[in-house]
Amino acid sequence: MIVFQTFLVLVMIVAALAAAGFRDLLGSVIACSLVSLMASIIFYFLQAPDVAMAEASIGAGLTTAIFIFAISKTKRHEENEKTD
Amino acid sequence: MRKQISLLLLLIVAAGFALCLAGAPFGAEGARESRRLVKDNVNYGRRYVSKGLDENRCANIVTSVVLNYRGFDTLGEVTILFIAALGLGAVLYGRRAGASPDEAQRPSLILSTGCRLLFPLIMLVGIYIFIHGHLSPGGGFQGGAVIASGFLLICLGCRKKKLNSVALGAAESLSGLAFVLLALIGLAVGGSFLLNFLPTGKVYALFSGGIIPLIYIAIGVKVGSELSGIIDNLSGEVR
Amino acid sequence: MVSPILLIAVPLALAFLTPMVGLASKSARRYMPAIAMLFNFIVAMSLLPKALEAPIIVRTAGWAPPLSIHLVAGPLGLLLSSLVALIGLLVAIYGIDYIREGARARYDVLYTLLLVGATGVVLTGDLFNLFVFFEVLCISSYALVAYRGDSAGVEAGMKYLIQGAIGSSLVLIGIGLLYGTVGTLSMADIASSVGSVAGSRLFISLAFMIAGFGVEAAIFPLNAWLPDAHSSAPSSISAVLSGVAIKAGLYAIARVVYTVYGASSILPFLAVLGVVTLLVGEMCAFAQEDIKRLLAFSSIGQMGLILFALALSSATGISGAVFLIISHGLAKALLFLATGYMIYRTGSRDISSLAGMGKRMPIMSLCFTVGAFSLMGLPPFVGFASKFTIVRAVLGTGSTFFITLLAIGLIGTVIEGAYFLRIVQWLYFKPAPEAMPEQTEGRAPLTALVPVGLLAVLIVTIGLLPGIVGRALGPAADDLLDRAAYIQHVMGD
Amino acid sequence: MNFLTSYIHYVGCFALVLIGLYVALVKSNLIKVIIGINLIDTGVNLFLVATGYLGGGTAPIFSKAAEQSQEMVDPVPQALVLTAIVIGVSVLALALALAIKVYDHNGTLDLRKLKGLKW
Repeated sequence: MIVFQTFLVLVMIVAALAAAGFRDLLGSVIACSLVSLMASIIFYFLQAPDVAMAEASIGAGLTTAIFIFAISKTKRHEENEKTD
Repeated sequence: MRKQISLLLLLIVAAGFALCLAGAPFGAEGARESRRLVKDNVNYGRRYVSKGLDENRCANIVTSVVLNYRGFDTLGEVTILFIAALGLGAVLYGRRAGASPDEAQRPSLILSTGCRLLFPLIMLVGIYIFIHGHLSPGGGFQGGAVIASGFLLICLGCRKKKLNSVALGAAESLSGLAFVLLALIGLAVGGSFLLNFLPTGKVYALFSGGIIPLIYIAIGVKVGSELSGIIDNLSGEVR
Repeated sequence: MVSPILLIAVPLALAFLTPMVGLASKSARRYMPAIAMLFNFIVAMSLLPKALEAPIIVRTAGWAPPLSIHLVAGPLGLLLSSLVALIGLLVAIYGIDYIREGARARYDVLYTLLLVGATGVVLTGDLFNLFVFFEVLCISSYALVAYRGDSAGVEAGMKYLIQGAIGSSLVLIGIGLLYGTVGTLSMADIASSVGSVAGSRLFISLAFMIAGFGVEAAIFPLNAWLPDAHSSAPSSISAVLSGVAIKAGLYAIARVVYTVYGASSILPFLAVLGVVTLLVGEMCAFAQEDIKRLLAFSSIGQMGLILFALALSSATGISGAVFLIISHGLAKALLFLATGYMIYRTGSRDISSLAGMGKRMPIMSLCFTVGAFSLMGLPPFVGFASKFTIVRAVLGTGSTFFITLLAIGLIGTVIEGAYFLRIVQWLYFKPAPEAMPEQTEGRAPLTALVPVGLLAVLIVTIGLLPGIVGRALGPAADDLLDRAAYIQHVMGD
Repeated sequence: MNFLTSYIHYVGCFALVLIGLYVALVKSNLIKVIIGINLIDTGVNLFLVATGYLGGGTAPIFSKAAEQSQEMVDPVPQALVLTAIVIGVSVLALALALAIKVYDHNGTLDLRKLKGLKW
């Protein structure tokens, strides 16, 4: 079981790094929702089913939707960093 | 410059956090053998677990903590969501809905029919989750979020539909008022805000837990309508 | 008897009710914040005499204190919540006519909730509950800063939100570390089991909390948001933000440092931070040409002075700090309110555009001058009494360290005098530009003159008779200093 | 293995908080900054729940089958996290609304190109 949890944590960290690294904001948001999803499964393993449900529905679901709405009204790509 | 300062701050936070966690095991696990955990009446969490079932007749101890022992926090939290919904409306107020070329593209019949069929089922699941919040995992927040996801489906699937903002606002206000009034009745009856003044019934029954299910229903309606309002405001003019 | 919890519950219920009232009558809705705050002021004042004898402990859900969330309506809490209600009431009256654009319905609700948040912060006795009300306060102020939706306001709100959100996360980490260590959230219970800040875990959690609350309190390295947010918000909001909101952050720091941790070892550090904040704020204020930015920077300076006084750890020092919180709250609210209509009148925020205001808006200018003189610490006004108490407290400690810091801090006060005198000079002694078209729409209505006038009267009255407040200051200082009594009151025997 | 059982969750939340702080402080795109704040929130929530975890404990929900469970995990941090999740989503929604408005006014989300204020 602990091996599985370790795997989840590793996936979560990789997804967080991806969210930090992606130039494409949409990809970044999807990675972010993957982080929330993994966190929600980890919550379940930590014996917190209430929190797992809240995180899955609010964190992974609604948050992503709100982000996508916001991105659709602004710009999808991060601008180049090389100006400072 | 900003980058260097940020990295410095990051290092400080990292070092501090790591230092704290170094002395493992931390938290409840670390306190397992210590006096604070062993004596039920000293530790918070232990006390709730061992006495909570008798005190509130509420099988889900987390619900009992959220709505009874720490119910005042929940009132604040519901207020915060209310503020966010209002603030979002205030900030986006008067924003011109840009005429978007996509608007002409109507959703296909299959999609919109599917959405209309699915919507009541999602509502039902949401309502089930918050009515059974005191018996099983879940509750007002989770159920409210599920209800909001139903509205999200409507927003995405049938573009023409607009939510009735007056009804949403009324649901928000009235459910918030219901929460405060239930709490104030406790103050009037037993001299203590949020007092569980109703008979608590038998554990595991649907009608148990006194005012806890009532408050969770109010929270469910409130969270559902507020999150739907947020979605409605943000998705208003999807380009 | 009335329970202090009504101070939070009733305005909250009224805020929830406001949109419903708005459906029935749009003009009735404007009065809702004022009604809520009037209620709060009456209740808080009526409870204050009782709280001066012993703190009123309010339990929620019927469980004895450490088990459930409790409010501790001590002298300090009730004194500050009556201040919140008083400023809130006057600014609410001012706001009835001042706010003209934007989503008016939402303004009223958000404004009430901001003050509910501030009241909750000063009354609660539970650490996580403090965080929740702190968030109520912060989130409503983010929204209100951006209320007008203009470019500057939105940007300032965004900047405020980002820094504030990171700060809140730090506070939450601190609370988590503390809970993991002691296993309780009630402040009195934590205080009784912490002993002193010895372990690195406790120290780090304290550091996280100070950093997090410090963002809202605008302590030196964390105050980048304040000048923008306070100057871009509508003037009525700037008044409550400067008069109430930042004080809540400072109160949280003081409560955590003194009551929860009993951490006297970091007080000298806080004193130094306070003086640095004072100097930075005053120097930046001196360089400003924009009147609202100037007032905002001056708030930073005053916060530094209050933090310095709080860090003195003596009864006189803390009474001086509380007194300064009161006097600065009144004076800064007055200045922002008066400025609001002057800006409407001239259409510009430049100090130079205030030329000749003394003739065009005599009452507003007179009140502005009263507020400015009070902030400078000139004798007949309340600012003098509070600053004098602090100076006396520092001399009373007899420590070279604090006296040196005070000497450095006095430079800041001199700078403050310089720039406020400059504004007063513009108001009265510069000829008004003749070419300026006389605008009639900017004329201040009665709803603006009454609060501004009342604030000026209060500043003079308390300045002449400091005993009105003075009686409550001593118990308020003890409330913060005397940990053992606090624990004993809350936990019983 | 022993290290893993007692530390793995803390490693996860530690990494999330740091990555989130890095993104929020260093990146200059507004939406990216908000993503960073979201990551910090998730990390802090994970940390809080992990503090309440007891090895071998069960979820704090009674059922007819297991009337008197021997050990349940601490319910208080879970209650706190429920609150924190909702606070997090509120801040996030408000932040995104502000970001949309900033974009409306300036046509960019890049902090370095916002001329109005000094960031």
